[in-house]
Amino acid sequence: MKMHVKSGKSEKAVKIIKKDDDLFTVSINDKIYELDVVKVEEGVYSILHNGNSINMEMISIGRQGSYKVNTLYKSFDIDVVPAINFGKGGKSKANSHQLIKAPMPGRIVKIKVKEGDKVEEGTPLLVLSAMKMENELRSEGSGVVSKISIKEDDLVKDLQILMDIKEL
Amino acid sequence: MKMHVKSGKSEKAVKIIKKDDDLFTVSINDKIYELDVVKVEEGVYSILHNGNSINMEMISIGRQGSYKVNTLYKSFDIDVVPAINFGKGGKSKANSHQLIKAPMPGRIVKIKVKEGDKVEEGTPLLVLSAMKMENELRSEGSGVVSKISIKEDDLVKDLQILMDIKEL
Amino acid sequence: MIKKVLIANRGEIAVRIIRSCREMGIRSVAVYSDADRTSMHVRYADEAYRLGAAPSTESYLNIDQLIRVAKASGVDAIHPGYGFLSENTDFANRIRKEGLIFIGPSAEAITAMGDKMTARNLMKAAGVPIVPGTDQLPESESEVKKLAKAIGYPVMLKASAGGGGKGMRLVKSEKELIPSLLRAKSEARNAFGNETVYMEKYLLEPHHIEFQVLADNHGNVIHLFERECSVQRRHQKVVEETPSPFITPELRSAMAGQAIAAAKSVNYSGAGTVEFLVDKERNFYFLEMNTRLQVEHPITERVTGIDLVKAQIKVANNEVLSYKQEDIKQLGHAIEARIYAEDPNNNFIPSPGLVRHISEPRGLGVRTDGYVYEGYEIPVHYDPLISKLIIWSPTRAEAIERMKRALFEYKITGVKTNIPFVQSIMQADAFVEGNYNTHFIDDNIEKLIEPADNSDDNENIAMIMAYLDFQNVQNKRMDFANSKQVEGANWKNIGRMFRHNPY
Amino acid sequence: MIKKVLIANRGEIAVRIIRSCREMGIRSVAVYSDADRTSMHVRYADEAYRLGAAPSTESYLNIDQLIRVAKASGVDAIHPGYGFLSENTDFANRIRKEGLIFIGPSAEAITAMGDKMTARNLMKAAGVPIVPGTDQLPESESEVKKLAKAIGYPVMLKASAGGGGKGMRLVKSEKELIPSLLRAKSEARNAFGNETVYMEKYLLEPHHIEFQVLADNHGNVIHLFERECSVQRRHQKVVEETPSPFITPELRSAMAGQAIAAAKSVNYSGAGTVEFLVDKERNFYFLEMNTRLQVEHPITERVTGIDLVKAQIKVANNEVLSYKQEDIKQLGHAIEARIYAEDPNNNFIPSPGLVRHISEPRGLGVRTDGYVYEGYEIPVHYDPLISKLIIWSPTRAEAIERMKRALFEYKITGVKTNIPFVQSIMQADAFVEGNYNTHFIDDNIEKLIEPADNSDDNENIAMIMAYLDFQNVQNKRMDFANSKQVEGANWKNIGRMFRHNPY
Repeated sequence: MKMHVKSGKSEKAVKIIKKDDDLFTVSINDKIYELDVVKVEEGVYSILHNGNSINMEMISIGRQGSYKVNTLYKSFDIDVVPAINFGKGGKSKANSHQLIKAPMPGRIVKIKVKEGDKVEEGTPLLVLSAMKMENELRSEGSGVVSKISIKEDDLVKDLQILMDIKEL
Repeated sequence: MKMHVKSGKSEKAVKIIKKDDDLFTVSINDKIYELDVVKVEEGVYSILHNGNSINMEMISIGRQGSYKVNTLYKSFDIDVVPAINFGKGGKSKANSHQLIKAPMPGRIVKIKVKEGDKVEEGTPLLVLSAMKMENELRSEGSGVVSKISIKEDDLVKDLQILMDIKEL
Repeated sequence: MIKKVLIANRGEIAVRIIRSCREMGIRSVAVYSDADRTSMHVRYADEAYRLGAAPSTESYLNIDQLIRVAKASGVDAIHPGYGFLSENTDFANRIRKEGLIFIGPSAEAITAMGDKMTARNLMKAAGVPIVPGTDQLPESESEVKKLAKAIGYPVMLKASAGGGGKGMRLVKSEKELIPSLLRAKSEARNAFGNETVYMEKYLLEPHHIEFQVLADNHGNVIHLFERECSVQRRHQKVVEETPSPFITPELRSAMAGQAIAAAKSVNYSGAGTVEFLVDKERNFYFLEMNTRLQVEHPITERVTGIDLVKAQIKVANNEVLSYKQEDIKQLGHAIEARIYAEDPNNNFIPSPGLVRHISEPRGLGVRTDGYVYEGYEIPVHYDPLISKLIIWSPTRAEAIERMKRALFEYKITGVKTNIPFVQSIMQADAFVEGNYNTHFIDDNIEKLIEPADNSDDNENIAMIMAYLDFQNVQNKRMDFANSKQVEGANWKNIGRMFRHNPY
Repeated sequence: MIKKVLIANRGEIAVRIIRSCREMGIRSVAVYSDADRTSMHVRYADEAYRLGAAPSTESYLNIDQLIRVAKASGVDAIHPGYGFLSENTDFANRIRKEGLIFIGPSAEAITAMGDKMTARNLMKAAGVPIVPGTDQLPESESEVKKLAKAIGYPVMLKASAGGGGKGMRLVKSEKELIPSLLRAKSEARNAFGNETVYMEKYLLEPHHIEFQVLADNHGNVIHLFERECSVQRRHQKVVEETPSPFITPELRSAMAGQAIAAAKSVNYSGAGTVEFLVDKERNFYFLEMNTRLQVEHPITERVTGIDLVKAQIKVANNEVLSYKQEDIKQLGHAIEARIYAEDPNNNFIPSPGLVRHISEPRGLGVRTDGYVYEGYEIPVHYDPLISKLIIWSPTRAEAIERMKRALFEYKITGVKTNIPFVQSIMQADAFVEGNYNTHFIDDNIEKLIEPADNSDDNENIAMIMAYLDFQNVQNKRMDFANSKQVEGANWKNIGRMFRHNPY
């Protein structure tokens, strides 16, 4: 299956042209790279490109094909996607939901709404605390709280879904 | 199945009496230990025993149930064995073989015998080199070289079997 | 003689204190909350005992439980570290009442320095300069206005019992004064149960410069020079250095003298820090005294060679200071960067979680004091400080280059850290020139959080790597994934990817 | 001005040199053999190029290939590190012929110091004391006997081209003399193609003490004090310290003067080391000069504050030394322990292989210079030195305590190391008292390799742990095994074993 790779807003076609032991010849769109790639630690690769020594740490996040790639001072959020999606880009908006996700891991200090409540843009939904810092999460639009997936004092993970708000 | 544990020459019966989350009550022969055990890193355990904080690194070697356990300045070679073996101890000596094993990982510099050769106690068998240090391995008894499993310039692992000498 | 110490703390400072205990042959007792059973201080101590549930109030702030563990484990002394109960008078008193040694100053010194107005008045009496300002503000609004006018705008309103910025208000003109005063009083009442508010001159382009002092129980007080702590974000220090690039030898000597006077005024004992504000004309004013070990104490250790934790323990043993002022030299230059688990690109929100991979910087002139390790889950309950990187070199310029090199080597994945942010600080002109004050981060925030330039190549290669890894997983070529766990892995296969060509 | 350097080496020294390059803004080029593609110096350098197959002769000793890479990558200079080609005259000459800078002394200085008898004669001429002995031995056996008698038994026979103990023979009495001479000559002929042998007095209870010198191309030569290197096993140094606990200030000053004289006699340039033997009466004799960076250079860096690699590069840039002799101070005490991958309990056989887990010591006064990491496979082809642990403290006694603390923290599993052996050295009376000579390890070997006392409890608990782990595997309760790999592992489950009770 032909695959594309997305980094932020850019989406490119990647193809392996040749592989000789550790040496990969790869095209990305029209550009060709010769890379000497070895895995040196769990999730850490050493790459030589035209002699330049590059280290990349790859963290697989969530679904298969989603990566955070760290290199010198910079990190990229990268998705490998089937080529058939090429050009489509944006997310499906068929159902108008607002999913409230945790911006950081933490503890739910206070839930300020209950299921069935109507909310407006800016309505405080809950307070999340981590490492002595409190964060109030507010609704980004108006709607009805259709589901609350957490309760007070729960520990939540980064990006965990906390509430679902059905937009009206 | 009842299991025993061997460390060097000592062999003891181990039994878990109680387990409450991380807290294990275990008997070893007649002695009883209450241990708070958590795994903190791959192969590394933190153990609290009467408040004493003990760190143990466990390396599984070769067959299941064989461990090297490192603790402060000391390391133990430990085998978990079925209780049925209790008391037997020594190795089976039915076939009189002398297995020549590599005492360290390294490169085979020279093989000084060939299959079929008769050897005496002290006959040089091969030279193994690692890290600029050369080691000559000699026969510990007399016999016939029945199998040579390596060739010159081979890289060998620690404890890899290099030769088999059939004792006469 | 202290033979066994309980460390009433966690994280890097607990580990750091245990290190000095170990070097002194003193047995260490760690305590832990339920969130910290796997924490490094528990693993590193000689003994470790549970305190209670994860919230600090049930564990590290639980005085009864701490005393119970101290008694049961038979320690002679308790070291409070910083934060938690380190400046709590009740804790210090209780420890002494139980016949144990509190490694720190007297409860009276803690109390005196804990209340800002009390401390101001003490300093005034001792002849230590304080920021021009008032005593408790009068009820009369016109009186307050008159006082503000005399000081000159802008002025700061501060709660006497204050801390953490609560009950503080900056007032720029007379029309803001009374509304701000009312809000400050209300905040102070709510936060501290005490609405006492006073007024100070607001200093322009101030530097935060502090002096380390060390005093024994026999009347000897020395200083160990200053620390420049003006690289702050929301009153939280990020980078500290010594010597300060801002102060002159004359100013250093004058400030050091006042720091010692401040310590003597409360019969101080042990290690303490006298904080000053220095304005752009190099006038200096007493800000507060921290009656405990400071987070940034390692830069002082590096330029003086003195182990401050050992010094604290010796004082607690009632020993006479083993050095005189003239023995203390400030050699070379030290810089500390605090490494926080936080996301500088997302408003610095905390980033607790699982540490997947960590490589620490090493080599000449590099010290790290941290506590996290690979596989450790940084809890959500406590401070985001995970490590301190301390650099030394004969010169400031070389120390900055070394810091950049060390930050280049420092890799932590799994959680976000401020390492790239500190790297930006080291490249900022104002910092490199040593020409910065407490507004430095705010004034330069956009440049500091902007990611470093990267070639297209790096992004392309990152994309290719994601693709290769994805293909590899899809093709179930997992032969390299567990190389660490495989006993006697093949020589050649280690670190080799795609040994069996999946294409 | 040097802008780009090729490091013709591997392992910890390559990483250490790159660190200084990075701090100076110099681009670094690593080279590697097939066994070293995943080695740290390759990962850490800015650029990296393959040399050839694993054996040194095809890679790190391959001058043509090194020059080819140097030209192709466009470097200005080559740093040879230590070992490999660092004292090879041909290499130094070739580099200069190609218009590149060799970071080291002139080829003439290397040659002069490379031949032991030439060096002896040079030193004699320069007035530097040498061990009483002869020139090339005469053919006549009776003449040789007469010479030995004049020197006094025991005597040492040494090959002029010697190294690594080859062609050396200790002779205790006249009847051993001629047979030993014949064997020494034969060994020298076979090893070096040169059977020239000379004779030296054998010193009693000698100390190996060396002086670091630093010279520029403008006639300035300074010394950076001594290193006491008497803790040796088979002529391989294990622990080094500075200052030496053995020498007096007067002796130090006299030896330093002779070290500078030795360097001047060959117009030395760059960093070099003059090695002396000092007998029990504190007579000292020139042993040899190493015309390169020494493994143990970090202890000198720590007590003087000077980065020796940077100093080498500056000299190679033709700069004038930036410090005078009187600027150099020896502050506090530094000790280095060499960490080898070897098995002290099994005749110190090398222990290459896969590094499974590593925890490095940290904190105040601790530096490590290593190159291995978790998952790295230490190759069989090169030196077993994997790290150097360098400790500093104001006093020797505290430095020993700190070293013990750091060794306690230092954990490497997968390969065997001499960490417990070094720990024993730190506890040996003779070492603690600073009362030891080059026989120290041999004289104390049984005590040193005896494992530390351990309670029965530790063995019992180790047995229990093996049992628990085994049960866990048997019951396929692997839910905790991959906690690192699992995204968003459950808070509470991290580090928890047997979450589902298998009993």
